[in-house]
Amino acid sequence: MSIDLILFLILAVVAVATALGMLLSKNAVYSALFLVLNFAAIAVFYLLLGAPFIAISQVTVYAGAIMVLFLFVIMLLGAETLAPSKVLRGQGWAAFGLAVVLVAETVYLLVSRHAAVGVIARPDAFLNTMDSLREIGKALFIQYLLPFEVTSILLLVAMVGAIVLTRREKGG
Amino acid sequence: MSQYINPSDLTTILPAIVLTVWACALLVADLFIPHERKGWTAVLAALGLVVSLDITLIQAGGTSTGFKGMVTLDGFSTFLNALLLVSGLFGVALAYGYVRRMGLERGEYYTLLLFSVVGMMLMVQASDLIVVFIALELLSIPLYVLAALNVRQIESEEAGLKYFLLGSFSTGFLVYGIALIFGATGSTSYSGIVTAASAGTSSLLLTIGAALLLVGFGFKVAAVPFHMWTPDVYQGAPTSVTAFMSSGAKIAGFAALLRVFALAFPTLTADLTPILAALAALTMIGGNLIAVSQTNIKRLLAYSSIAHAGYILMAFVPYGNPQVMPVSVAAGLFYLVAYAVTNFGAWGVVIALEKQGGKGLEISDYAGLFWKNRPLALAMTVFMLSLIGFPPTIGMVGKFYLFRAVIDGGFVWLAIVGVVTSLISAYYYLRVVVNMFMQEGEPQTGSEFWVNFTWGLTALMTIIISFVPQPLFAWASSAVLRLF
Amino acid sequence: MVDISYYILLSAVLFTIGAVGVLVRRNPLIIFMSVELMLNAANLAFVSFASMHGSLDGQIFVFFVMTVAAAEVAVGLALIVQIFKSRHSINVDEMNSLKG
Amino acid sequence: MDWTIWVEWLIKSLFVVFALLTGFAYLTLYERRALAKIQVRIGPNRAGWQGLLQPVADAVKLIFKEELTPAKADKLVFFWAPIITMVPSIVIAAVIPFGPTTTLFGRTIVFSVANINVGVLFLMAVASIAVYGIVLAGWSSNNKYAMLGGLRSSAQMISYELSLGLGFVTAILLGNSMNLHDIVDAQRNVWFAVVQPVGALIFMIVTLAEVNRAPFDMPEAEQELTAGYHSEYSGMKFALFFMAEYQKMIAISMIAATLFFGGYREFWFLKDTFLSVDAIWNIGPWQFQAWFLGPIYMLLKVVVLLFFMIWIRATWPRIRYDRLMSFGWKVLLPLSLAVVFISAVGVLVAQQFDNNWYLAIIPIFSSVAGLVAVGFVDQALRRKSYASH
Repeated sequence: MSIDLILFLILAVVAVATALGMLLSKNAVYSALFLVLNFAAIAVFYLLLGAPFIAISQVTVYAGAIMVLFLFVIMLLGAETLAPSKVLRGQGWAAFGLAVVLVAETVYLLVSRHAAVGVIARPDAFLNTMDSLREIGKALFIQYLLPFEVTSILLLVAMVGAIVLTRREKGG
Repeated sequence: MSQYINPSDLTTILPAIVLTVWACALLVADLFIPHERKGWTAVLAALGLVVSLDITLIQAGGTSTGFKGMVTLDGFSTFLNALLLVSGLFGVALAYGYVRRMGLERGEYYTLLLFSVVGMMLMVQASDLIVVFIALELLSIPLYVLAALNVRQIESEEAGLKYFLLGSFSTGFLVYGIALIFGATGSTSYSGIVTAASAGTSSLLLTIGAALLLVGFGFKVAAVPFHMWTPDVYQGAPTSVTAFMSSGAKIAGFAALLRVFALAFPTLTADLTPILAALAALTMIGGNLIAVSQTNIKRLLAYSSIAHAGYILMAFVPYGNPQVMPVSVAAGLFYLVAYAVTNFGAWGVVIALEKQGGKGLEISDYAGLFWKNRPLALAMTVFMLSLIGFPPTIGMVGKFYLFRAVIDGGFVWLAIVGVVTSLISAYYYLRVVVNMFMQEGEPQTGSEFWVNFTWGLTALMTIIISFVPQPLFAWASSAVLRLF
Repeated sequence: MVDISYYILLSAVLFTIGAVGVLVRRNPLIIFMSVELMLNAANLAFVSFASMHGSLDGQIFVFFVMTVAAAEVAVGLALIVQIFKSRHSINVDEMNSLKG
Repeated sequence: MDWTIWVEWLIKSLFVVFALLTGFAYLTLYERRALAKIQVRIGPNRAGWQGLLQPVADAVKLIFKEELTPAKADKLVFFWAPIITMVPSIVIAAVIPFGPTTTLFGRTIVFSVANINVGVLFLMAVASIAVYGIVLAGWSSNNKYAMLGGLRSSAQMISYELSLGLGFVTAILLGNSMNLHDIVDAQRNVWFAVVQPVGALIFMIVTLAEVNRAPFDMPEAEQELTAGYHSEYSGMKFALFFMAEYQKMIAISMIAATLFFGGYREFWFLKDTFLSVDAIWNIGPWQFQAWFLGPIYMLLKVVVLLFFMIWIRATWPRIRYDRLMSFGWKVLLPLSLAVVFISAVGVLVAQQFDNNWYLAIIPIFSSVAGLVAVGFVDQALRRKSYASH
């Protein structure tokens, strides 16, 4: 076993354990915190995969903004503990079936594609990837200009939507 | 030629760009429109839609790709963009009086609606999965907000939340599907996918990816078994929103699905055709059977819209057969028009009868409508017949084309399922008609010009197009041919 | 040197946990978090595949998914806050003003 | 990777941690003495000469104080919250360069713990997770005041993070790099605070809000919230919050110095003299670069910036919370956007004409934008409707 593999396995265990922790926690605050840890673990995976920009964006956007908002709303509403989970209308069985199918699929995927997929080249100096950062910038403004611009409209719409929902019209 | 942006990029999606700019300007202009005169916002929004529709029609016949192959302008997109813009106009017309009557009047209603239409148009024109994904979000997020707009009614807020949660759940499937497709082919553009797929590499990943994509879209177009959210959301949302989203979101979803499957996955026919056939059959059976027991007109129409998703899905089933496919896609497009027209008409009638606080929505509230308001009752009858597929209505013509295409493709059993479920559906649609004619009752009807206009116009269209369907079908066929 | 399929397997497991979370939990906040987990699993798959193909496109897609997730969170949390303000309960089970 | 690189990392990390810890200790003394002078008092001067041993006395007191944990508190989170607050305040200093790249003992030494090329993004990431500690402390205490403090701080920090990020963007644009070493080197001739004075000013205002210092110290406003998020903390756990606050002050001053005030580089009037960090000194048989001046210049700049923070605390009243939020969203954010836009245009024009004098349009136009913003605030305050929504 190489060091990389050991590192991967440790992080993978952390990622799965925190995901399960999120799923099983009774307290929504704990769920959110587990999810933050999970995102952090995934950010480390991004580093290992040679994507430092994505890794840092992951921390900034998910851990730094999205999950803080979640925590904020949970605390604001006092929604830490809601009534224990009740399984509705066979959704539990649906979930179980889905889980079995997806896991079977992935195992099959793993076994069948094991030969075909490549081994990741070790991202030697992931600390020195200014070039890739420039490449990402260029890609965003040349190849992916349209999605980039549409995303800005999307953010505008989300902002308008959130304000429309939470702010009542005067006298309305 | 600049490496960043060219005039041809802009003209490819010109109608969408114009509408976006218009919506942004409207957002600002709305601030200066006093609260009592929000009708002006509606008028301005409608004007924007008309301008965009104009440009779309002027561009008809042109083909181009833009933004490094991210979007395509072709007959297919022109046809559907025109349909979407007309749907937007109907959406504004139905909302105009309704939102004021229900006390929901806010300028942002129309702005959000315009942004949603922009998302739909981009989705129709997308030729890269990344654009499909973002356009899907752009069309969905305004709809989540609009569905929850009625803060006085808890049903509306819950509808918004349910729609949102299920919608983002389906987005998860969509994104994972795109990830797997990207893994299998190294590309997210349709041309890249099909190039890699015909080189014959790793079709399993691609198949799973396509299936997950189908799940994601299945939620959006409300196909059984991904339909659970539909009745609640359609019932809870303000009716004008429901009318718009039941047509617009469905058209855009099916359009993107058609383009993706026809252009990107022609190599996966063997794997996907049975799934699609099963999905279509399940959706028709499920939607129609549950609709039988409904007593609320909004829920009834919700299940009816699920069932119609099944009929439209039939158009996808023979997509791998190059001979039948153009006809079946044309039939699908025609049916989308038929569905949109009929659907807006039916919801228009619902709006005409709806009262404050969710009253006037039971089927029993329609009792005796014929004796009270004959034109309205006759229009509703036309729409119900069209939804059944009974002559002389556009629904009948649409079903005829669809069944013919499916039989040509060799799926006779599916056509039989379609006919049988249509017969089942006759039971509950006719119950509404019987109620209007045979029962005693004192229904209260509102009379707003634009609502009357909508149901009147759609009723006329439903009948007239059924007598002369050829031009429309020819247009749909030409649209499809240019897809390739 | 870790085989790329391990990463895909991990992302599939995370995706499954997220999907199960959506189906079994009733607290909309946790359902929503599960959706975020699903999106993250997809992102992990994207970055792995990008590194396998040696292209940046996968990373770009992740960038877009993150932005979209942020937009969704803004609207979703606004919806939840709004419902809570008018109901003081956000349990999906108790949402019985609409029949299932 | 040979073992010496580990030694180098170890030394540099120890240096940074040591600098922050002693810096914290003496910053408390510095603040108390400076506040006292401003308020015409004497301040702590008993422990040691001029009170220099005061921090030691404080530390001993805090260590031996009893630690209380509220009965209904969430024990686990309550325990971890101070630590979560503390760690980012140290980690954020890891990418800050405190000397020029030089050759020592035959190796090229880079004077920052981690010379990463996405350094600015790293700052952003760490700054954005710093809020967790405070929020969790507020929540886990099971105390309404603490909770409100936590909520306030999260809303405040998220809101001001936007302008903070735009401040980073300004520096990135002017420095044409995300590497902090490059940004500092780009200020060889002129500080970015001169090129973009409004950007620097916004950045400094925003950093005050980010570290919850007066006049933005809402989360612990004592008249309203007792002590805010750390109401229930005592002893060593409280000390950790205290440390985190002062370390954040130091770190954020270092960042401001790096991004806008030339970082470790000499003052402009010392350029090309023997006091420049690039100068080569010849003392007897030895010839070496004056790299050690870098940390000294850095220290000087940080001390001055810290003095401004203390000065503001001594003289400004606390802003009302709703005004704080509207100031962040309605004034600072649009102004930062304008500043970023103006900077981008200026850089582009300078590049097009290949003449750096065109950069002069940046301070001119951004000053105009700043004055317009001040005018709007003034108008709003006159109408007394500033806070109304």
